[in-house]
Amino acid sequence: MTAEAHEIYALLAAPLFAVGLVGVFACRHFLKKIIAAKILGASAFLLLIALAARDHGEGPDPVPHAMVITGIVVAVSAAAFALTLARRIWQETGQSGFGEKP
Amino acid sequence: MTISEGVTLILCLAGAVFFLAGTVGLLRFPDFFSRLHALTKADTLGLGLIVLGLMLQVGSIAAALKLLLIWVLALLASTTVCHLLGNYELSRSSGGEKRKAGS
Amino acid sequence: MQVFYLLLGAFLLANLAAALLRVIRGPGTADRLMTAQLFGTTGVAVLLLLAEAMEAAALRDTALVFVLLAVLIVAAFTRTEGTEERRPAGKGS
Amino acid sequence: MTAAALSPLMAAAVAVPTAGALAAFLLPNRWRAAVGLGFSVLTLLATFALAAGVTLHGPQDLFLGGWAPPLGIRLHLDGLAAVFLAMTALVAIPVGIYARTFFAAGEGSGSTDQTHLFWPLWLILWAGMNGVYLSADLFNLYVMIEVTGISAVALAVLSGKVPALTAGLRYLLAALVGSLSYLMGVALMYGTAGALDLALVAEAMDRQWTLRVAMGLLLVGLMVKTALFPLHFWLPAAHSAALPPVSAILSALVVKATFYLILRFWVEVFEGSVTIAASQAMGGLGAAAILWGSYQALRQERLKLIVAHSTVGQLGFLFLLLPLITVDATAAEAPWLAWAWHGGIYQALAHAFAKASLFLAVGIFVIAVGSDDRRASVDLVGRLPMTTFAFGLAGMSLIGLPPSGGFVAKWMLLKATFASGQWWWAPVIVAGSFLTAGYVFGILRQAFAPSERRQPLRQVPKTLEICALALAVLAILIGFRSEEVLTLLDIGVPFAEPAPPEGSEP
Amino acid sequence: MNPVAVGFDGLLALLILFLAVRALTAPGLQQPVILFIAFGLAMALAWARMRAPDVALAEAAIGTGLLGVLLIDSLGLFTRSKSETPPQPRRSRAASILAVGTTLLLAGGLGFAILAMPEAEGLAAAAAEKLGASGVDHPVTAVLLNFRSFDTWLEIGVLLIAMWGLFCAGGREGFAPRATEARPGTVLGGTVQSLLPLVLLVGIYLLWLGKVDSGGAFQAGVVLGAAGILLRLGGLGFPDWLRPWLVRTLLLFGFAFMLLVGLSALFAGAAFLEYPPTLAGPLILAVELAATLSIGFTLYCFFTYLFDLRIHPATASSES
Repeated sequence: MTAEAHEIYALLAAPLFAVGLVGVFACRHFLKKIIAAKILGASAFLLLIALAARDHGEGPDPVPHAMVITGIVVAVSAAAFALTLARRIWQETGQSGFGEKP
Repeated sequence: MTISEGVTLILCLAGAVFFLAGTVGLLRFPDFFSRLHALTKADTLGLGLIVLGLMLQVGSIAAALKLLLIWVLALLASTTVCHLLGNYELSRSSGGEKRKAGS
Repeated sequence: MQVFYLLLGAFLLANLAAALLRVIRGPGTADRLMTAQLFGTTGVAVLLLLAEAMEAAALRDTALVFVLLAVLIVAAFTRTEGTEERRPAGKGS
Repeated sequence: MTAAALSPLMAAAVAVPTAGALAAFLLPNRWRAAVGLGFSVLTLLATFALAAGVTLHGPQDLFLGGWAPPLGIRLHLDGLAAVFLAMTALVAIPVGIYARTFFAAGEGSGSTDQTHLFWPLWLILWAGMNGVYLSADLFNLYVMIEVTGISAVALAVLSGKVPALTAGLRYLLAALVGSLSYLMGVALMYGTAGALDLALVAEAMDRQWTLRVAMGLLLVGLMVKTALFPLHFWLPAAHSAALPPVSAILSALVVKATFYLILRFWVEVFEGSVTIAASQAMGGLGAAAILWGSYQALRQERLKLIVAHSTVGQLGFLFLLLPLITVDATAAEAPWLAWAWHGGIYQALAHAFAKASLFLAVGIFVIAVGSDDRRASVDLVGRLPMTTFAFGLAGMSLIGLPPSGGFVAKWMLLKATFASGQWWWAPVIVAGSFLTAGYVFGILRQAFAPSERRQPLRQVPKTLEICALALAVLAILIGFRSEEVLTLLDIGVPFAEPAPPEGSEP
Repeated sequence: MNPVAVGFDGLLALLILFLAVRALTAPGLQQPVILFIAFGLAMALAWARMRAPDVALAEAAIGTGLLGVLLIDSLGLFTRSKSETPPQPRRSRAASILAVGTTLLLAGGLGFAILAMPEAEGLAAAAAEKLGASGVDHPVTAVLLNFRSFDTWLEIGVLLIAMWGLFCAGGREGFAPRATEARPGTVLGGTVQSLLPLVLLVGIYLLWLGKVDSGGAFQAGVVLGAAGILLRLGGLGFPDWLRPWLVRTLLLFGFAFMLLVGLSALFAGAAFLEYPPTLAGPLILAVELAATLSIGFTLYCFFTYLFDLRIHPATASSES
């Protein structure tokens, strides 16, 4: 692994975070808000893994790897929950975003 | 470069060409079914060639078999997907025609 | 050889990026899903190339999982879309 | 009790409610309440034993799995953690009994049966909060926050009604943004400090750029979850649309868990790196929260919305603590540090008991009157005397009238304000109290007003009334017993009362 | 320094960023959902590039597998049932500029912080040093199931809590009665039949692999969950023999089993979740088996519950 590669991905975390964060607030549709939240999470995972790739002679750091796997499970659980809420609201009222007239 | 490496090189390049062809087809062909046809055939073949090329390079039989398994599975998936999508599109368009005819 | 694999991987990525145009252009969902399928196959190819380039055999397992789950998306789509569409049409005829 | 017995007890503070949640979920619906209450009592005993243990033996560490930091996860128990653990347990029991009666009476369930999930969810939420109070590991705290957040949202949508669902989705998205922002901060800190244990991270802190950004992300994430103005947008709807026992839990406890983390990070990790300006900004947001939240509460027409907006305002008081304890090194021995510290945490305690009581009481009003409209709750004093009395007592503490817990809190904060020379917070505290008095007396006046057109009330189980009253009495009682609480609070934290304060009484 | 590698990574990074932005700005829902699935795939490639095959496995299973299925299923719901989405008012120019400006500002600030980050050692050395005492040979598994097993335990708990959340949001605890029409003889059915044994085999293989190499409970669980979803899509409903009590037991089994292991350590006088060194290997395997079962089943239930909810909407009154 070259030294540059993980820096590219570490740096990528910054715009992804920004896009996700703004997206959660700016997007109207529930589904897009959920996708934005997932992107937000992915940015944090990306940074963690990029940090783990900084080689100090021991190979990649396993602790961030474990953290990200845990994080992915949590993120998927939360996303499934959010999707259920969104679908239920849509089925009951026909609203697909906050503050819409039913 | 050894001979086996040379063969790998050629096979992988050929695989890449098929991927390219698939994408060109995907972008240029006029209707859904020809696109579907071009894509699913081309990229499965491309993957097959790359898998074949890589099989020459992996150290163990087990790893080579795993590569083969991956390709067989890809073939299976591709066939199913092709069928499902084709079927879906067909029923959709024919359903549309029926609706049109009925109205 | 390593460089060749990476180069090839980069080419496939570029190929993928070009195929994105079909997702954006559509027109139908099926067209878009087809591209997702292309993504899957290309992703598997890139993973296998990376496994070779980086000498990381574990990536082949990732490719294996990818390919196993490749059907899921399309199956879910045609299942949930197709059935509901067909039903009213069937009743009408 | 020996110090060695404390380690299993610390694990038990998380494991026992979790076991209760699992047992409750596994058993048929009719057993759930009994099992849930049983495990609640066990958890209460464990937390009290921890409080007693920390008083006897001082702060304790537990290395989970037997692995010491930096690799393993450390739990840390000190006075601050013990106070919050005890607070949670003390709110939990009356709310639990209330919930049992509430659901047994068929309230809040309608045609759905998922309300039986109250017990598993509430116990796991409790386990998550206890974990937040005890954990001393950046990433483990992230997981604890998620446990707390997701179970809190699930509780908030327990009724399955549409307003609750919409508010719940907003709540969930806000909670996700908060926790992911926190996680980004954790990633930056791990990259800089190379460790996750709070003590190790604190050692590596300096005024470096990356850490400032990390600190910002971490704090903003926690502020979203604490609903500090202007990030409170999700709170009023979520807290008011939930069922009464759930509202009480969310408002009294859940927002406190993340506030606790802000406090802990502020004094233990960021200690050397926070600037005076940053602390003033936090105080400013707190002040804005007090005024805005209380003003909004004054304007609401629905009882539950009044109480929910009041939470936004009362949470603001907590943040006044931060500017008061952030001072130059020269003033490190200042006496007001302890006053501010005690005042802020007392506010958290008093608000927990008072707000839980208010939500329970309002729940009773709504059941009895059949409407959430504040104008419908007229002439209740003669007909629901106990609940009206509970509402009055809790409201008294919320306003800060002596001799209540709220009074002790606000008095100490005011003293610290003047002693530190940061007098500009004083008018905000006073104004906040007046606004609070406005909406509390607004409701009370209605309750006392005789009315000719009074509608018949629905019968309310006495147990519900007793639970609301018990919490209100607790909110008053801690005003009398402040010495004991403060002694516990001072164990192992940086702001112990320096010398016997000359001529000052709390 | 290798320009080809930088080229590859640069290209992949740009692709990821483009997919993320486009997924949120594209009109409608189809494009966003499909682009997001592609985003997950590209992320998996990024994990692969950073030598994190475990994470790549997890992402492959989640990004293109489970979450993709959930999103696609939701896509069908949102674009079809009831009326079409009302035309949304165009966002004002000022709002767009504000959004773009905030994004750039945030990205810049955070990017600067990442660039300014000093090189800390990390915990790789500490983990390598203790690996011998962990009972497994793969460092990531050692961290997940021994050094930081408390996190993993809670993570499995989060899955369970989320399932409870689904029950609350769906307005019903438990699953709908058998709700599907069997459609034998279809191509999908055939694929399911031929795939299913393979999927199960791969799941077990991954679980076994976790001890020595990348893989483990979570990845294996996802693969098993996918097998269940395949069955469901192939026309097989939630089976009748899964009585409510059995469903509950399966859902909480992994979480409860790990709790029991942790508590028995307490009674043996050790710390919570501490394994005796001689038993660490077998215990970890047992925990992983239990976790795999529950993770797989819970993920399957996520999908099935959502899927059933479309056919049998909740009965809760919708007073507003």
